[in-house]
Amino acid sequence: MKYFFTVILALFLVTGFVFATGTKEGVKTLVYGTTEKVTDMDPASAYDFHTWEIFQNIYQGLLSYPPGKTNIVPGLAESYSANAKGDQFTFKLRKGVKFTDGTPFNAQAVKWTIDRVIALKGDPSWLVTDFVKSVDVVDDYTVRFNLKGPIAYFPALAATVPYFPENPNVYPKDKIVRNPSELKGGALVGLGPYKVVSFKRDEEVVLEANPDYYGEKPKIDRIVIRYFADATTMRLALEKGEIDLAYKTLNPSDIADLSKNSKFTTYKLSGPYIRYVCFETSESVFKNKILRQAFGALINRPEIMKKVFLNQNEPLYSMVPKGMIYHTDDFKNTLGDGNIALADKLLKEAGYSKEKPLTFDLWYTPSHYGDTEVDMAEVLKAQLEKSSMMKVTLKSAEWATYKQQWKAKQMAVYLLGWYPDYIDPDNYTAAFAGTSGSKGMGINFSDPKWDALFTKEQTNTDPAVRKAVFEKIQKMWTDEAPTVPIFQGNLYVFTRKDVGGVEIGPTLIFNYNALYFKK
Amino acid sequence: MPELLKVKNLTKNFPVEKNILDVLLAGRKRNFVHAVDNISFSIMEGEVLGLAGESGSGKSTTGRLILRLLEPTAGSIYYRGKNMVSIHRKEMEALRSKIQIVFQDPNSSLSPRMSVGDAIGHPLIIHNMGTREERKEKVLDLMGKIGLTPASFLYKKYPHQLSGGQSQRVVLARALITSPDFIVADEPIAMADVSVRALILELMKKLKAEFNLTYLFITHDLATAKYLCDRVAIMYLGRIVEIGTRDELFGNPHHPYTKALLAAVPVPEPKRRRTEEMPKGEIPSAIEPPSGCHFHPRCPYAMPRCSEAKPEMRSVSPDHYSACFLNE
Amino acid sequence: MTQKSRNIEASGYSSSERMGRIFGWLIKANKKYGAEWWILVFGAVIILFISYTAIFPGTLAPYSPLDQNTGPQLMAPGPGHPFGTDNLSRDILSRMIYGSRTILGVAFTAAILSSIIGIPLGLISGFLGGIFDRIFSLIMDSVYSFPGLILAIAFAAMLGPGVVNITLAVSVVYIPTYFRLVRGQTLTIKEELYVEAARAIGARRSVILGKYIFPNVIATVVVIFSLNIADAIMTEAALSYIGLGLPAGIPDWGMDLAMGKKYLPSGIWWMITFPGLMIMTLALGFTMLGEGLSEILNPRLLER
Amino acid sequence: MNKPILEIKNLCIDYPISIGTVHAVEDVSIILNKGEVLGLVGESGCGKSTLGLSLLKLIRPPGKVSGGEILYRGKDVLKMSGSEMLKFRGQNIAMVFQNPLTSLNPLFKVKDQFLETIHYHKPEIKQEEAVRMSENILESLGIDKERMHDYPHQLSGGMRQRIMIGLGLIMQPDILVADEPTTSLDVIVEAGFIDLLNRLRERFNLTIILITHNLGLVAEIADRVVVMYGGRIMEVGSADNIFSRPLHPYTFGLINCIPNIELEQKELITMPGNPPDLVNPPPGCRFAPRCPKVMDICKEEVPEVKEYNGRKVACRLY
Amino acid sequence: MKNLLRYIITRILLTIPMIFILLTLVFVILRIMPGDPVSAMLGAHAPEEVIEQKKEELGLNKPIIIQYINYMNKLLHFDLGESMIFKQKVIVPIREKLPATIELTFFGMFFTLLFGIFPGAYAASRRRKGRDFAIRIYANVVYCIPVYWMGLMLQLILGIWLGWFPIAGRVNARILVSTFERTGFYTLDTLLAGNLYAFGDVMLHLFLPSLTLGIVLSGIFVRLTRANMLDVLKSEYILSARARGIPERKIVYKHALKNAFIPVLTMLGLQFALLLAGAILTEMTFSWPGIGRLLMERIYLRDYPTIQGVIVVFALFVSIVSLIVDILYAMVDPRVKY
Repeated sequence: MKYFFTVILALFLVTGFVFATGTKEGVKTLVYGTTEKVTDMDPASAYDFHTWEIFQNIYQGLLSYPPGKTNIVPGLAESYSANAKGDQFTFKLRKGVKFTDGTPFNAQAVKWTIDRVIALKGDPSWLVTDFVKSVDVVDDYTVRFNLKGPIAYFPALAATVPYFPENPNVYPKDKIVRNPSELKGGALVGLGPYKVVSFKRDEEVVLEANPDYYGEKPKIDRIVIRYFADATTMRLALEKGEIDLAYKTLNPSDIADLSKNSKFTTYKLSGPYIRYVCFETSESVFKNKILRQAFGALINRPEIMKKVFLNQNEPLYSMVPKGMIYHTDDFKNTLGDGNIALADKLLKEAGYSKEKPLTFDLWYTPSHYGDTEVDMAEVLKAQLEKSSMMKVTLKSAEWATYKQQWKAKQMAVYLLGWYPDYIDPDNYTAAFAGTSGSKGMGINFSDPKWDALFTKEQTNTDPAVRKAVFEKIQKMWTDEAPTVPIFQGNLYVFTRKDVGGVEIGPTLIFNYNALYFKK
Repeated sequence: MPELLKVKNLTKNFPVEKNILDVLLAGRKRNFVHAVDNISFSIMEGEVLGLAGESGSGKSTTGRLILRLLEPTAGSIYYRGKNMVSIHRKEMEALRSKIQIVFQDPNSSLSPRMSVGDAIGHPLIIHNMGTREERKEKVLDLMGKIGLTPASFLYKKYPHQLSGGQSQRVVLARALITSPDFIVADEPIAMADVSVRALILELMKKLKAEFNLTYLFITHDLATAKYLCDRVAIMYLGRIVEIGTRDELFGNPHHPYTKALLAAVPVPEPKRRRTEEMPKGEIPSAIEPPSGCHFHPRCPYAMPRCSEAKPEMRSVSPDHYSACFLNE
Repeated sequence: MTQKSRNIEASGYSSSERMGRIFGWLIKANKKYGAEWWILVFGAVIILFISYTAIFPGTLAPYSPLDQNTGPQLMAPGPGHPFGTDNLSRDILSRMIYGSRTILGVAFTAAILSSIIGIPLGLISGFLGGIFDRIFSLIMDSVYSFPGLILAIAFAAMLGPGVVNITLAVSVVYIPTYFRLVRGQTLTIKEELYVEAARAIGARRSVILGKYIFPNVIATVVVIFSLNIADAIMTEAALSYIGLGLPAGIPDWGMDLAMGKKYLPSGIWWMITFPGLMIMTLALGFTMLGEGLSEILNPRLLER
Repeated sequence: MNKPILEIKNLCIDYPISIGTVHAVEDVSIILNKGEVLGLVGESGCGKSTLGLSLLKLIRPPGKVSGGEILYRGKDVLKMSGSEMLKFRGQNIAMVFQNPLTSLNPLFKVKDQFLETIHYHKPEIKQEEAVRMSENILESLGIDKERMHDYPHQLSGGMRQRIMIGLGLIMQPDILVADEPTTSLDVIVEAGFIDLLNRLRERFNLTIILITHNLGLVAEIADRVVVMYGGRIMEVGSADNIFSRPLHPYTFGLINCIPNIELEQKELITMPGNPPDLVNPPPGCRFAPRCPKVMDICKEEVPEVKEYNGRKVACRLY
Repeated sequence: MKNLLRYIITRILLTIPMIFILLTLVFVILRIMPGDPVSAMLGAHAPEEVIEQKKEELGLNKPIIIQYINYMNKLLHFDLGESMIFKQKVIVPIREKLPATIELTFFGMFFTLLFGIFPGAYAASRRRKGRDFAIRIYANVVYCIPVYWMGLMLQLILGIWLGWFPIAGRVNARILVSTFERTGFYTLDTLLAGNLYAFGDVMLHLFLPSLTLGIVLSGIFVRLTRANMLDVLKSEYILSARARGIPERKIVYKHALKNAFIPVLTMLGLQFALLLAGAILTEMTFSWPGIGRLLMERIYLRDYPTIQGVIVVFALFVSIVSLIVDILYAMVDPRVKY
């Protein structure tokens, strides 16, 4: 038995040190670390940023965005045209493009793909089904989309992942694919610059340059996406040189440390992601808008940014994020930051006092929004209790429970976050204060006057009219305060100094073929 | 002398546990340890009956069966003509004020967390005898009689504070407190030190006279049996092989096993050499006892028929019975 | 000596005399039990001290555990902040002091809860035997042989964070521990000669259970109770550590440890060192108390 | 008279415990001659087992010899070095313990335990030779040599006790110390065992120290008897003398307090009281508090072991 | 041999009720738990009818008892069902993650025995001396160290400050798992693939987590081995071995340790559950992609079938280990009959 122990101990020490410090692999590879997860490896089903990012690199849209830009350029379509009414779009396809197995890329393939998306009813299928009535094959290299109505921004939709043409001989028609191994041929190859050569869920995805790509060959032959279980591990891997690039999502302390490290290049991206407080406005104590205002007045956004996020995110004073059209800073002007005097006044008005404080539970969800959520809740509690007329108890629930609870009106105040479905102020406002959207969010705010304004903004295409409406809505928001904005998120990318070509624009599309090693 | 206790065809089998697979495969057919195998005897009032044998002969089981601490598999036990096997448990519990048992190990037959007074007095509480003061008085009185002195000092002691002899006295006192007329003494001196044995034996003799007791005295030591008993029964592997009055049994042993036992008893008399040949081997397992006469594999006088048929009890002389074919 | 005169004497002690007496008693006990005695005393001292901080945190803590303005963020241990500050500039020492209240309360209550369910069940199951015993033992053994923490996790996830909920989750896990121990002891004691002797004097089953078996079982339970609190402390902290314990706003060692984990790569050692040390020390207190007690009360118990 | 093989001189053994020191053996001197069987008799706690263990320097800590010497053929056992001691145990003195059920390592076959013993004493002996030696000794003990391949649990109690003897005798020691060898055996097996001991004694020219509380056993086999009480020797004498004319009141009590199957006794001799507390022993004769013939001086001064009519006794009556 | 087979079958039969009871318990806990997989997976504002439809699809709107019977029925056919969140068989992620956990627990057990048995035996042979006392203190302290804290401290000291060992994951991010992976046991796979560099790296990654687990659990074994050794050393066969002149070292390490090891072995089977619980915490601390992490993730998502699947696997794991332990036991101890 002693021998057994000795042998294994020797294994640890000898092999561990001798071999691990010995040779190194020779192949030049870019290793990209992330804490995200791949969902379904199927454009008809995946609906998250990271999986879309991979698809954007192994597939091509009919139209696409150049790296870092927001203008739409031709992709697999050489050109497109719309009819006069704007409800028919015709795409002229690039000729001579072939899928790896020799299947030609043509109009039939485009129609097959769109039909499949419609039939499978995956999560992102609404991006197709809400707009597209049917697809016609005009000839081998011409395809026509018949829309349900005129949609001016259809080219932007056509650049999204569900519209990416797939190889009809590879994807099964009637089944959503989760892993590449379920595909015919077992490999995930599209018409994009990269192909997936190996896929191991939650461990690694290996991409290699696609030799059949019609465009410019990528500068890096092989990209390994390495999945980390937590930010800390990823940070250490970056520091130890195990990965070349880290993107999404690091902890504030890691971001702060890495930004100071001269070995790395830091990219700061302003994201469309916002965080805010929701109130249940129909039944809870917060149906009184004065209390909501008081709550809003007590929040000290710069302090939260400083303490919890080390100033890596921006304070937000409107539900419409900064940098987006029609944004105004109304909350800053009316309720302010940490405005204890105002809050006390409002609370007194509502009949509260030091002896009879407003007592309520503030809900948060501890893991859905990352490790900082607990800190934010703690800081919020402290800020709220700066008014002697408030007594806050923190309560938390996991995401699945959280959602049930807001539906059941069990939470009076709770913290939420928002990634937009589409980049428009409408998606940041009507979704919370419009009667139907508000109900889904558990806010249960309903006001015909507001609903009328939302309808006006949604149907009118005149920018001046929309501007006026949105400015009015943002002003009204500070009065009714169905939600109170807190901050707007930034994203950080860290690379080793020798990596270049990180170009990520407001669309958050990350084109790997722009990456290169400086030499 | 009237008959106090009569045991008739008493049998006790203990099932041997089987594992689940065997139960599933072979059903619930079980093996048994045949601890007591169809024995009969009776005890007269005021008599001391000795039950002797090697360990594993079933003598202690017999003692427990008489108090129904174990439920007999078959047979009947009559106490003053009443069959104790068929009466209800409650009734049996009540009857235990009249029939008592003293175990081999006095230390473990006392709860470590009950004081001497409580332990001795507890049977009175159970059988609802007397008031609190009366009970205490009775306990102290009995403690005095039994030599647990100073009684009021020992009353509050706990078992671990007592010496071996004192513990055994406490056990005796507990057995006697409800004034029983029959006591099963299960090797009461086996664990005691040599010098204490005599004290307890003498005490038992004294108490017998004083309280008009009847004993079933279980022992492995024939010398003690000879000293104390009026009649003696010898057990081997669950069966009684020989029973008779003291003088008969020791003076004229009949069964080869009895003879061997007697010969094996060491005597404090130097250089007395054994002439008798000792039986071969050791007592076999009671799960599958030998066929016929259980003793035949070890018996120096074994005949072919001994392994075939079970010898019946037969009279050797008046008041002396033996189960051996040599008898015929 | 009569009872009365002893009382008069006892009340006549001056405090220093009494201290002397206590000290003398300690020395005497040390002579009698040796090292085990000091293990017990050491454990008891830890427990007493931490209990004191739990009951009167205000007398020792320099700050409120929730105060976010005690100094700079992530300050290393130094003057004013012997244990440093955390990322929200809260004083870690104060959080440790107030946190003891949470963990002690939860662990103690959980241990009591599981014992008041497990002990009677084990006692009755072991004593009655038969099919009732078989079913109960099967259930309890199944649960026992399974990693308790996983069950606690399942329960904690079901109930959601909160002091009461976590207490319930922890207590459920330890019911089988008591059940098995008490059942085992009951089975052993049931076979003791003195129980047979009790039957022989005509005692009913309820009397045997109450007067002969229970008092002898309970002695072993004391030891297990102490060891069990140590286990419960670690389970509570583990649940908090993986985020299933308490909501924010209640100082809790396990949660502080989890918070500190994020700062590990930045080398912020004080955020993980102190909460862990506290958990360990408290658990050690109860373990040592338990071990000391077991060696003194029942030397064979731990050698299962 | 030839030179004694073993001589114990003024041996004292103490056990320090938490509440004081137990004087387990006090001032004991015994002479053992080659070829004789010495019975060491006393009740439990009289120090007889401790004395037996001390002959092999096997007293469990914290017990220790606090005085006196044990001379084996003139050499002091207590001063032997570790390796000398290892040789001494087994080659010169063997010991057999009370409980045959627990005296054999349950995880090793009988054969392995024999071979191991031989190996550590005589590494030069080859395996086959060692096996043969073991078989021989087993046969002389009346055990089938096939039993060599059994584990201890497969053997009966009597057989295990014989194997213990075999293990003790395999290196052909001069002295066999048997500590209560038959207490856990049944009467018939016990009788067989005693017969065996008598045969072995003649065959191997053994010197035996039989430690027991059973006077019957001693009477059957011993040449000389030492009676101990409370850690001290009360009386030493030939078996005949001790049993027919005991001098010491304790010896007399011991012989007559148990029923004798050969006699018709009306009443047994009883010795009231308890064995002495060895931490705080009575100042005088250990037996004084229980002695029927006690005198005042007995309670004050410890009596010396004196010669009396060619016998030795520690009592002031003589 | 036939007896052994019978014994194994018996043991497996005995495992069935245990798994059944645990599953029932977990099933009930999960169903009365607030939150459900549908709310967890659908977007923040999925319409009510979609939720209902999804529930219908997954059979969540049926009475619990029907869901239970359906599940048990599947299980009887060795089918763990399909995840409710991800459209895949439950067995798939379990098969992917289980090897990591097994590797961790195996090496953890190795360290447990290394740091448990030898110090325990040594302490017993030096009873009541300074070193005995020191080892006993070690056992007590180590027993009370929360495994996750031990992990964090080792990470901090050996990983961050000294930089000797990697502190998370199973292998360097630069080494492509796909180049060697076959069984999922990386130590084995790297050797099979002949990639010694990767093997070394895997061993390095394995070192801290398994050391953590091993040290923390060794406390119990020190205590147990010591107590058993003390018992054994007191036994008459040790005394008689001494009386036969067998050297002390042989007595301690051959005669006594082998006997003392038997109860330790039994304890190992019992303590394996503890090892698994520790493994979960270690997995959380060291970002170790085992089934413990899987369980935690899926509990948040309320993925009922996967949670149940993991529980079944854990229970099987425990039973298999205790079976192995029992077989070993029978090999060591000739007295045991099947």
